[in-house]
Amino acid sequence: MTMTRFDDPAADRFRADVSAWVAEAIPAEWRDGRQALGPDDVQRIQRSWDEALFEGGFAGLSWPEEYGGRGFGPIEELIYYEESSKANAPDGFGRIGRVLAGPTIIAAGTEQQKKKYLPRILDASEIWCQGFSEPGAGSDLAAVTTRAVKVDGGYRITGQKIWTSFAQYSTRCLMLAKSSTELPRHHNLSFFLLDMEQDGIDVRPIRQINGEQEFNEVFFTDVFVPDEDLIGGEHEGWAVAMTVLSNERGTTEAATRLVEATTEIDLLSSCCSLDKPHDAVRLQDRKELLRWHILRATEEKAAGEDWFTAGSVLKVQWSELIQDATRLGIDTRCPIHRDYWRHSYLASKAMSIYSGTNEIQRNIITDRVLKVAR
Amino acid sequence: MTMTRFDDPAADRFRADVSAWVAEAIPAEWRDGRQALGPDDVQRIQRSWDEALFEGGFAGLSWPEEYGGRGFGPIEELIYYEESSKANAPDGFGRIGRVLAGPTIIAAGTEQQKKKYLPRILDASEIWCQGFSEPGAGSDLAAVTTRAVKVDGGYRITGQKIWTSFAQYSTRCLMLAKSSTELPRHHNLSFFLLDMEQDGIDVRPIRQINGEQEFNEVFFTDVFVPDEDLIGGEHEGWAVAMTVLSNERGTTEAATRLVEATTEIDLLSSCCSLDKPHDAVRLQDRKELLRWHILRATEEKAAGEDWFTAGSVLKVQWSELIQDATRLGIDTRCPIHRDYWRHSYLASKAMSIYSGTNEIQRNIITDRVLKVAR
Amino acid sequence: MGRSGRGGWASISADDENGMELREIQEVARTAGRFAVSTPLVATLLAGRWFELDQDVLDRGAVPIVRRDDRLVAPYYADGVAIVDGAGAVVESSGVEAAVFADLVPLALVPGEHPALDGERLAEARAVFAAVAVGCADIVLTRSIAWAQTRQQFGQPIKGFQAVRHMLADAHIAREQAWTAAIAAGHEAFRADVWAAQAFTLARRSIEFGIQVHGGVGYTWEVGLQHHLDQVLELDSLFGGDR
Amino acid sequence: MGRSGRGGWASISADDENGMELREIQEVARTAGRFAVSTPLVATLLAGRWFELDQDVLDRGAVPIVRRDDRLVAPYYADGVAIVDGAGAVVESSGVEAAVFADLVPLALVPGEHPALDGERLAEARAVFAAVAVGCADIVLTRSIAWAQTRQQFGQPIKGFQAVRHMLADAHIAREQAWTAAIAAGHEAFRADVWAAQAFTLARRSIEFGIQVHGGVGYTWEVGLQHHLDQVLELDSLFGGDR
Repeated sequence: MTMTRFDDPAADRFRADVSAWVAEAIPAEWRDGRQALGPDDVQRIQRSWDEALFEGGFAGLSWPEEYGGRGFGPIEELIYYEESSKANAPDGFGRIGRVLAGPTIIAAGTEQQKKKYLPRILDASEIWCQGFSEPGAGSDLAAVTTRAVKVDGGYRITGQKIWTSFAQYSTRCLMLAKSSTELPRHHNLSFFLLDMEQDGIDVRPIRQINGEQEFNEVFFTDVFVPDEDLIGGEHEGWAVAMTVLSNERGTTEAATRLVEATTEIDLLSSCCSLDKPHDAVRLQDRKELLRWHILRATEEKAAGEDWFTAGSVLKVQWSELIQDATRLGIDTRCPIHRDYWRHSYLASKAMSIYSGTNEIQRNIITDRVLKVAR
Repeated sequence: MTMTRFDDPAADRFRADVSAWVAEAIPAEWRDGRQALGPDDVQRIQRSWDEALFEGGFAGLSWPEEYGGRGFGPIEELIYYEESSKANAPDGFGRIGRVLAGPTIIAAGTEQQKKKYLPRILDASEIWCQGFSEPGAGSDLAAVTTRAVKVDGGYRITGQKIWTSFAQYSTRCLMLAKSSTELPRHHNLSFFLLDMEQDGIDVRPIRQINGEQEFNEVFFTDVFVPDEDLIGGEHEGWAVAMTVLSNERGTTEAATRLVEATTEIDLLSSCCSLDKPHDAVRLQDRKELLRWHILRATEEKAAGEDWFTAGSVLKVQWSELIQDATRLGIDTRCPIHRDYWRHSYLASKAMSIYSGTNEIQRNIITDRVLKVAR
Repeated sequence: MGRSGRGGWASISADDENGMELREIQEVARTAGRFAVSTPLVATLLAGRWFELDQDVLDRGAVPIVRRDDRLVAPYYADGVAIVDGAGAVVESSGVEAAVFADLVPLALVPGEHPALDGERLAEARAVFAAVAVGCADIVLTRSIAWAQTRQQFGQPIKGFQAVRHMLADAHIAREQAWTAAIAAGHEAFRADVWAAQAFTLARRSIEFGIQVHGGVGYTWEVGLQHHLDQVLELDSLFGGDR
Repeated sequence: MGRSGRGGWASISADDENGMELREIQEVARTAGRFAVSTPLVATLLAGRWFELDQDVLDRGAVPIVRRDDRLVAPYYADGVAIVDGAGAVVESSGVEAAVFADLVPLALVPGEHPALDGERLAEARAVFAAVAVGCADIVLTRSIAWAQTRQQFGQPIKGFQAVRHMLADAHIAREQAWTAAIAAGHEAFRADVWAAQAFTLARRSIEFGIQVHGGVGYTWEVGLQHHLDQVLELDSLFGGDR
C-alpha cells in the first residue's frame, strides 16, 4: 500500500501543520469567551471560519488538486477533524458543500457545473444544503415524492424535504426529486443543483427531542431549476445518490463521529461520578477500534473497494458506541454534567436512525456485502 | 392474591422441609464421593433418586392432589429446585414424566389414561421421553413429518425425532406425529402415549458441540400405538402441544435455569481471576431479576393469565443471562476453572436455540402477546 | 389535620383504614405514568399511606413535595395542595392543578433534600416512582405499535418487517423486566435502590426501542416521545440507586 | 542453521531477505484460520521472520513450539519440524504432518512458558494469532450463509427471515471489527494485548451468531462449528490480554 498511512511520518507532519494552523486561526473571541457570545456573533464567526478554512488551504482536503483541493485522502480529513476538535475550533456552514455537493459535482457534474460551483463551495461564497429525506420516505429513500415536472428550459419542483441542516443559510440545495411517474423505481428520480434564493421555498425549523433546532423542514412550491442544473442525467438520480451517500458521506461522517465519541468518552473517563471506571475503559477501547476501522476502511477504499463494504459497519459501530457512551453518562448521575448528559443522550437517540437506520445498514450488509439474495 | 407467595411464612416452612429432607435423602456415596463413582453407580443413584422423590412426597409437587400430587404451585417447585441444587442432589430420570407427560395427561387425558399412567410417572416405574423435535422441522414444530397412519385398532408411527433426552432409559414417549396428509397445518397432528419397549425403535446418542451426549436421535419404524393411547383427540395434537409447551414447560424450565444461573454466577463471583468484580455484580442483579420475574409470572398465572405472556420473556431472559455469565467465565481465564467454563460456555450456546429459539420467542411476543398482526 | 376534607385523589387511598397497599399504589402509579401529564397524584397517595400508618409523619415533614415553577408544592390528602416555602413552612393551600411533569419534581423525596425521607419511606418512594417509569414505557410501546401498524415503508406497513417486530418484542421484554424490578423494590426495602435503578434502566431501554421503531419522526419534538423518556431520566436521577 | 534445506511452508517467508512483513503473515494466518485443520504454518512463518531479523533467536529458544499429543513440536523453517522435549532439547526432526488444531498448541508462545517470548515477539504473536481467529470467524460465516440459503423453515429458506439476515450482518460486523483489532495489534505493540483480547472476543461473537443461524443442527458435534469456536477459545487463553 503506497497511500498515506496513519503512522506515516507524512501524516505526523500534516497533523503538526493542522494543529499549528488551527491554534492560529481560531478567533480570540471564540477561544477565550465563547460562553459570552450571542447568536449573531456565533453565526458571524461560523461564516468567517468557512473563509479561514479556504484561505488556510483546509477546505477540500480530499478534493483533487485540479478542482482546487489538496488531493489528500480521508486520513488527512480525519486528522483535520481530530485536531480542530481538540482545539475546540468552530464549525462553519460550508460542510454540506465540501463533503456532499462538491464530491457529487466532481463525480457526476459537467465541466460547466464544476467550473461554476466548485470554487464557490471551496470559498464558501455559496452555502449548500441537501434535499434527500422526506417525511413520507424515511428509510425508503427511493420513495421520495417531491416532483420534478419537465417544463420549457428546466424543471418545476414541488414537495417537502426534511432533516435539512443549514437550509436557513443556504443558497443551493442538492435536490433529489421524482422526475417520472411512469418509469420504474430507482429509475424515476433526478438530481438537481437547486437555487435556494427564489420564491416558493419555505424553511421551517424542526424541534428535536432534545429541544434543539439543528434541522429543518423545507417546503418547495413550483420552484424552478434550469436544465443546466440537472446533474448525472435525467432519471438517473438514484445511482448518483447511492454513490454519493455510500462513498463520500461515510468517510467524513465516521471521522466526525469519531471526534464526537472521543469528546463524550474523554469526559466520562474524567468524570468525578464514574464509580465503575472500567466501563469507560471499555468504551475507550471501542473508540480506538472505531478509529482503526476508519483507517482500515480508508486503506481499502484506496485499494479500490466500494466504501459501502465498510461504511455500514462503521455506521453501526459509531452510532452504538456513542449511544452507549451517553447512556453511561446518564448512569453516572454526575451533578456537574447532568444537563450535558441528558442533552447528549437525547441527541444520540437519532444516531441509530439518521444516515440510514441501523436496520437499513444491516440490510445493506446482507444484501450487498454478503450478497445473500432475499 | 391468595396464593402462596415467595415471602409467605408457608413458603419458608416448605423451604425448611425440603432442605431437611434433601439433606437426609441424598445417598452418602453421592454426597461424599461423587467424583469416584462410575457411570453404572451414577445411573443407579439417579434411579433411586426418582424413587426417593416419590416416597418423600416431592414428586408431582404441583400436580393436583386427586392425582397423587401435592397441589402446590410453581413457587414450591422453584423452592424445591433451589434447595436440591444447594445440596447438590442428584437428578433422576423421571423429569420428563413429572413436568411434561404428567401435566399433559392431567390436562388432556381420559380417565383411563390418568389412572393407568399417572401413578407410574409419580413412582417413576415408567420413564418418559418427549418426541416433538425433528431435524427437518426445527423451529417450525408444526412441520413435523413423522407419520401416524391409522390402522385397525391404532396407528403405525414412522419417522425421526431429535433432542430426545432420556430416550435410552424410557418406557414411554410423548409423541407428536402427523396423522393426516390432507388436513391443513395445525389441524393435521396427533399426540400419542407411545410404548418405547417394542421393535422398530432405534436410539442413537447425539454428540453436542461441548462433546457431551445428553440428547438422542430416535428412529421409529412402523411402531404401533393402540387407539387408547391417542391423547386429546385425533388431529388435535397441535393444540395439546401448545398448551403443554407454553403452560407447563415454561414454569419448570425457568426454575431449573434459575438454579443453573445461580451456580454459574456464584462461581464467577468467587473466582480468583475475576478482575472486574462489578461485572459479576451486574449478573447477580440480573439473576435476582429473573428470580422475581418467575415469582411474578407465577402469581399472574395463578390469576388466570396464559403462561406464554410471561414464558417468552423468561426464556429470552434466562438464556441471555446464562450465556453472558459463561462468556464472562471464559473472559476470567481462570486457571482453575478453565475447562469448566469452556464446557459451560459451549453448553450455553444451545440455550438461545432450544425450547423455541429466542427469535421464535420474539415472534411469539409480537404475534400473541402484543397481538400485532403480520 | 384529621380525616375530614378528603376528596379527589386523596380519597383513592381512603378505603382502607390502614392506607393503601404499596402494590396498589404502584398499580396507580404505573397508570399515571402512561399519561405524559404528571400530577401530584402519586406523591399524594404515598403521603396518604404514610399518614395512615403513622399520624406523626406530617410533623416530621416527611410528606412528598413537588416543585412547580419556583414554588414548592406539597400535595397532601387534605383539601388540596399545600404550597410550602424552601424551609418547609406552609405558604398557601389550594386546589390541585395538572401541570407538565417536567415542572413537577417530588422534591421532598430526594435523599438529602429537605424534608428528608427516612430509609423505609425512601424505599417505598423508589418502588412507586419506578412504577411510574414502567407506565412511561407502556405508553411509548402502545404508541410504537400503533405507529408500526400505520407507517408505510418500501410499499408496506413497517409492522411487516421482522426487525421492527423484534424491536417491539424487545421493548416489551424490557418493559416487563422493569415492572418486575419495580415490584421487587416494593418487597425488598433493603435493596430498593438497586431494584429502582434496574427499573429505570429497563424502562429507558424499552422506550429507546420505541423511538427506534418511530424512525426520524420519533425524533421530533412534536411527536412527543421525549416527554416519556425525560420523565424516566428525571425519576432516575431522583430515585435510582447504584447500578 | 543456514538457508539451505528450505521448503514447504517455510519457503513462503523466503522471498524477502528481511523476512515476511507482519501484515503478510497475518493475511496467511487468517487464511489458515479458515481451515479447521491447524498446522504449524503460522508459527513457522513467525519463526522465519524472527530468524531473519535476528539470527540469534534460535539460540535464545524463542521459536514457536506446538504441542501434539504428549510431545512438544517446534516447527521451524529448516527441514521440517523439530520435536523438542519439555526442557527444550531437540529430540527429533521430521516432516510436517497436519493435525487437528485441538492437539496443536503453540506452547512456546505462552507467556511464562518455556521458552518464553520477549515482549516484542509476544506482541507479534498476539497479532498473528488474532488473525487466525478472524479466519475462524470467516469460515463459520461462510458456512452460515450457505446454511441460511438451503435450510427451509415455515415453508421457505431461512435466508428470507430478516432476523436471520440481521444475524448474518451482525456476524459480519463482529468479524470485520475483529480483523481491525488484529491489524491494530500488529501496529501497536504497546497495547497488542488489549487488541488481541478484542479480536478474540469479536471473533467469538461472530461465531456465536453463526451458530444461532444454524439452529439446533449447529449444536451437533457432526456439523463441526465447535472446532472453530474452540480454536478461538484456545488462542484467546494463550494470547488474549486484558479486556
